[in-house]
Amino acid sequence: MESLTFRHTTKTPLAGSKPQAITGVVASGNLEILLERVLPPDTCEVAIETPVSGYGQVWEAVVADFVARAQPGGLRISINDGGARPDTVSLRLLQGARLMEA
Amino acid sequence: MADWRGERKARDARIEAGRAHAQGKVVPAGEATALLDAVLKPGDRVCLEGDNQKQADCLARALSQCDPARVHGLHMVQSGIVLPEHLDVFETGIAERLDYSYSGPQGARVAKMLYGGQIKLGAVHTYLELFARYFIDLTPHVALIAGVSADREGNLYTGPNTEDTPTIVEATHFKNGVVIAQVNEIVDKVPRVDIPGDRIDFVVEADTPFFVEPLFTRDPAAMTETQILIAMMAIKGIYAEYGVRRLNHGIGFGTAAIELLLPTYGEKLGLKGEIATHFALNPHPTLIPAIESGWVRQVHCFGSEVGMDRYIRERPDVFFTGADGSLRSNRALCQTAGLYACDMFIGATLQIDLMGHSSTVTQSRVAGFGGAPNMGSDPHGRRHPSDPWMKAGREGQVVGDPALMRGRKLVVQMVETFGEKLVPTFVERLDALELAKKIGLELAPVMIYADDVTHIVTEEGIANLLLCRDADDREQAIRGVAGYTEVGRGRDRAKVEELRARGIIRRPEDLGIEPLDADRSLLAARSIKDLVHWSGGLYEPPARFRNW
Amino acid sequence: MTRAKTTLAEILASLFPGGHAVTVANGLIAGDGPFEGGRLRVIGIDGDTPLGIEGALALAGHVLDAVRSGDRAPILVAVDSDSQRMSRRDELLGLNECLAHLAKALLLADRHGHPTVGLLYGHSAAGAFIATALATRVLAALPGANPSVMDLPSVARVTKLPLDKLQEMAKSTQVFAPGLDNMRAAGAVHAVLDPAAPLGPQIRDLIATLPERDGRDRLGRERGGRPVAEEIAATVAGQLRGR
Amino acid sequence: MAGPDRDRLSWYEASARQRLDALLDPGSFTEALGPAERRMSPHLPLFDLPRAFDDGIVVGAGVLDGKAVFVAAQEGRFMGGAFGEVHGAKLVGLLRAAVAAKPAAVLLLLDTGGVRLQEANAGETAIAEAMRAIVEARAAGVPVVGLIGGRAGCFGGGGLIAGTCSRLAVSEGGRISVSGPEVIETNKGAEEFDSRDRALVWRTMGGKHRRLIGGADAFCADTVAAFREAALRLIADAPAFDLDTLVAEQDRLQARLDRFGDCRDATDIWARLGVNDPDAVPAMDTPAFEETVAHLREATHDAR
Repeated sequence: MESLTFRHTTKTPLAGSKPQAITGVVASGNLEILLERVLPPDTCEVAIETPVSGYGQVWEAVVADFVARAQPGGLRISINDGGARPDTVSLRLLQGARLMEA
Repeated sequence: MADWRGERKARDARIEAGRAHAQGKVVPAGEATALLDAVLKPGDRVCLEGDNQKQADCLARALSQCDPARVHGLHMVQSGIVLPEHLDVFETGIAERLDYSYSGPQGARVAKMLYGGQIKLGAVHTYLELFARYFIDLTPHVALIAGVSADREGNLYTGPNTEDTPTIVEATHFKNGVVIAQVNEIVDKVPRVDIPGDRIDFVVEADTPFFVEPLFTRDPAAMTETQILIAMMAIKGIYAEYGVRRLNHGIGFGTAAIELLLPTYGEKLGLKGEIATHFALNPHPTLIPAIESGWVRQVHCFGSEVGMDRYIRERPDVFFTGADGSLRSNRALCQTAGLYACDMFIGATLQIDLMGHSSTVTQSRVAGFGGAPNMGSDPHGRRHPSDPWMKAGREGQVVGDPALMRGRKLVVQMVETFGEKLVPTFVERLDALELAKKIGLELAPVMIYADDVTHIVTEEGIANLLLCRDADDREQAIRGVAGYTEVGRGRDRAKVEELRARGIIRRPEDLGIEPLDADRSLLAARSIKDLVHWSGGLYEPPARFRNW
Repeated sequence: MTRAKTTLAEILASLFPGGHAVTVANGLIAGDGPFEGGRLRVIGIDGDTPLGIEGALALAGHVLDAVRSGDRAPILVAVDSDSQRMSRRDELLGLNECLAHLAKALLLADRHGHPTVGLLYGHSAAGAFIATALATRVLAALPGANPSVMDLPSVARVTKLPLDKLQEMAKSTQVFAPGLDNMRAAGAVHAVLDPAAPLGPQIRDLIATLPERDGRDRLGRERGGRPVAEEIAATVAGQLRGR
Repeated sequence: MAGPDRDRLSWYEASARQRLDALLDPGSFTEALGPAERRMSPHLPLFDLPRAFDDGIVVGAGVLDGKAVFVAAQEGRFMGGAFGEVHGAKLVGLLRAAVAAKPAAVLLLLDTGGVRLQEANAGETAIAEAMRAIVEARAAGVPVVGLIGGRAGCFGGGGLIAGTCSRLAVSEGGRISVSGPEVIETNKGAEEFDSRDRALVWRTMGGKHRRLIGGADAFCADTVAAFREAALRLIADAPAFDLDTLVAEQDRLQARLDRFGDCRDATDIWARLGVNDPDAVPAMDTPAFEETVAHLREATHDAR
């Protein structure tokens, strides 16, 4: 298992006030994402546990694009990965952000 | 004085030798090997019928049991290398040379045997190309074919899976060859005559019905959100954009998703009757909802599909059927239809390089092409206009007199940026080139050459290669939809934004598509069972696709 | 490590020095013998026999007869079985119902005042284990007993891990490794009896100190084979009661 | 995605959380030991396997049509819904709490391949604990209703738990058995059980067969709404856990064995049960199947 953590500063906090959400399932090619509104409003942290090692750069790029797009300020995002492809990760992250905005 | 009838005499002699094992034309299954031992001669060109669907498997087994001392050095000219026996004959020396088109499940063994020198390869063809050579320089001496039933005169009913049979028989019989057919049963009267009896020399009553692979069945339950998103983009960004009515689909999940989105997403976009009305396509079970809701007017098929026969029989306005009611398929004609009468081919591939060349070959597998390159190529012999064809032509034309402009076939590669096990679809260099070097192929097994490809669709967006004006445009357009693969991450971000401004790259948001809307609830059917319901119980899926 | 297991005959002789009416037919054990001034009923499986639908129903029938008699006699469930019988027919006819029925019968007997004691003296596995020995109030074992959920070669096949790696892991990780020690550590087996001493008094003592509630998760924590189960169950129950 | 639409949401496709959201009265669910508490498996990392925040089971309390219920939902896609230490202990804790709290019912949304082999001893023991706790809940008058229709089916110890419930609802896709088809094929060969013949698999252990022989009490279309409706019906009609019930079950199962013990295939059983066209059963839609079931005596009983 490989652990990765990325910390970003955002321009804005994520809209909405929902304290917590979870989406996705840990399964082959899939992942679960737990989002918690526990950080300062200009901070986002993404922590990943993955069984597939050596994809740090890909994760970094996926997370950076997500942060730029969603501006998820205030969120601690925890990912249990089951070997998901980057596009699936992006999709789940966006799904998670939308749940928190609800 | 020249003997103008040498081949004819030789054919008569073969048939005479075979008669010892037959009653009239009928040969019991147990005598099949003896029949082949008698009829075949060393070095013969033999066509053993089998493609990506039906297989003359009883005759394949019989051939593999021939005596290599008597039957050896054969030159196999056949569509598919699919059954283990197809390669066994090369191990025993019964066969020596090979010209073929498709090898799905045996791809890895083919590569190994090519590398080991057990097979002397002519070429890996496309279907039409191989069929064409049957009439020029690869005419079979003996053809071993498969049908559903025959009468004692040899009149052959191929059933819904007619496929390659008429082409093989045409080439073999009319040029002094011997045709041996395996059938599931001998009957007094066949339901319809697909091949007249005078073209069939022997009929072997097979011990088991011939095998057919349900290659075109895609279980909607396995369709992912990413595939649905790509399908939505294709429908809105290509089908609707060009008004594509006449087309061919590949066999992957992406095109199956399109089929299942037509009655839902396509309906919502108001596209019914405007797109996807006429197909050169096998009877995909996932096409059922689109047929039932009136989207699809006509389908011509290469072959049939396991479980679809009753459904087809009840939908003669859509499919080509015989007087007996069952489907009449024909691979050569349907490939021709796909090449000349369709405005678009859309399908998947395993690898795409920076120029847009694509291949399904990996370092250890020679999968062959089947028909994709026929459908997925721009036919320079086409002379009839249509709106999509002309629009694509205009987009691609850079210089020259507009009055002399001709159209372009839309050739769309629809891929996810990563495949199974996080293997990237986009690569700097195709594995096919490595493989060609390793096993000494003169021509690398490229499925679709870059100059034929007009669009690439991924979950990240659509790249319109027609609008690219130089090599840099093209490379960055491809990188710009290559997602998080190394190729994608290596993009020039500024250039990609420029391409987006020029409409060469279009993102989901540029098409008005919200990726989070790509949900399985959009599928007209979410399971095989749903397809059965759509068909009114007429579709009878094979056991392995059932969960009831 | 591999000790010779005690045979059923030896067990019965030790339990009932004055004789008994316990018989074995088709691998199924049934009968009783005099015990502590009353009777001890014995059911079970002998000879590494797989437990199928007929066997489960037969054993359940004996247990329900006992409950119907109202005598509150203790019931000993002696087990040296294979796993559940693996066949299409058994599943077709509802093996899951039959095994669950046997377990329910034992749990019912317990509620009706029959002390239920499991005695594992050989193999047992998977569904057969759950339906018999694990459905008793207290489960004892004799040295040489060999319970498992699945043998390591099968685990290797399912988990796609190399067998030697699993064997290595099994030495330090009790939670998945087969065998009596590990099942004891999980809390599934309460006590290991002394085969050299008479079994009657040992069984009597177990009955005298039957746990009031299901404390297998506590044992699992104490013995280290199931480190967190007790606390997890208690936390969940606590959160739900607190509502 | 839009909010839970229980009429459209496929049980088979939905995740454990989606099933619960749509099954219960909106907004009524409170989770115990939720994902944010991160009580994950302590054992999976040893096998280099990813963990889930909830260890593949969601437990808690909610309201079903105004009635307070306890619920547990297994996630069949995480480790095949299998019982590990934490997973099993969460179920056991829920059931034990039910004995004291006496909700109107406990609903078990079973979706499991059985014991998680990486934590086999813990999973096996937890199943035994759960069965004891189910019996205690039932004896305390709390109906325990199993709902089965997920992709993992209900296998191994899960099948035994199902057999311990007061009532079971199953959909066509749901499978209930002890040994799975692959396990039987691996151990006894493809002649005994060809696991790739999925029609055979479903005839042998699928929802329709279980309903026809009385192995399940309700048959549901594959929607959350259908399961909700079935759950409400079954809660209202749960058999007691007592000697009479078990004697009746003994008689019922023995009669089944006597009557169908020589049958080779489910269709033989269905024919003997009095189904007119047994071969047509797999293709029947829900209303037609319900109609068929209504004529059979064996399917409906209190002997569980």
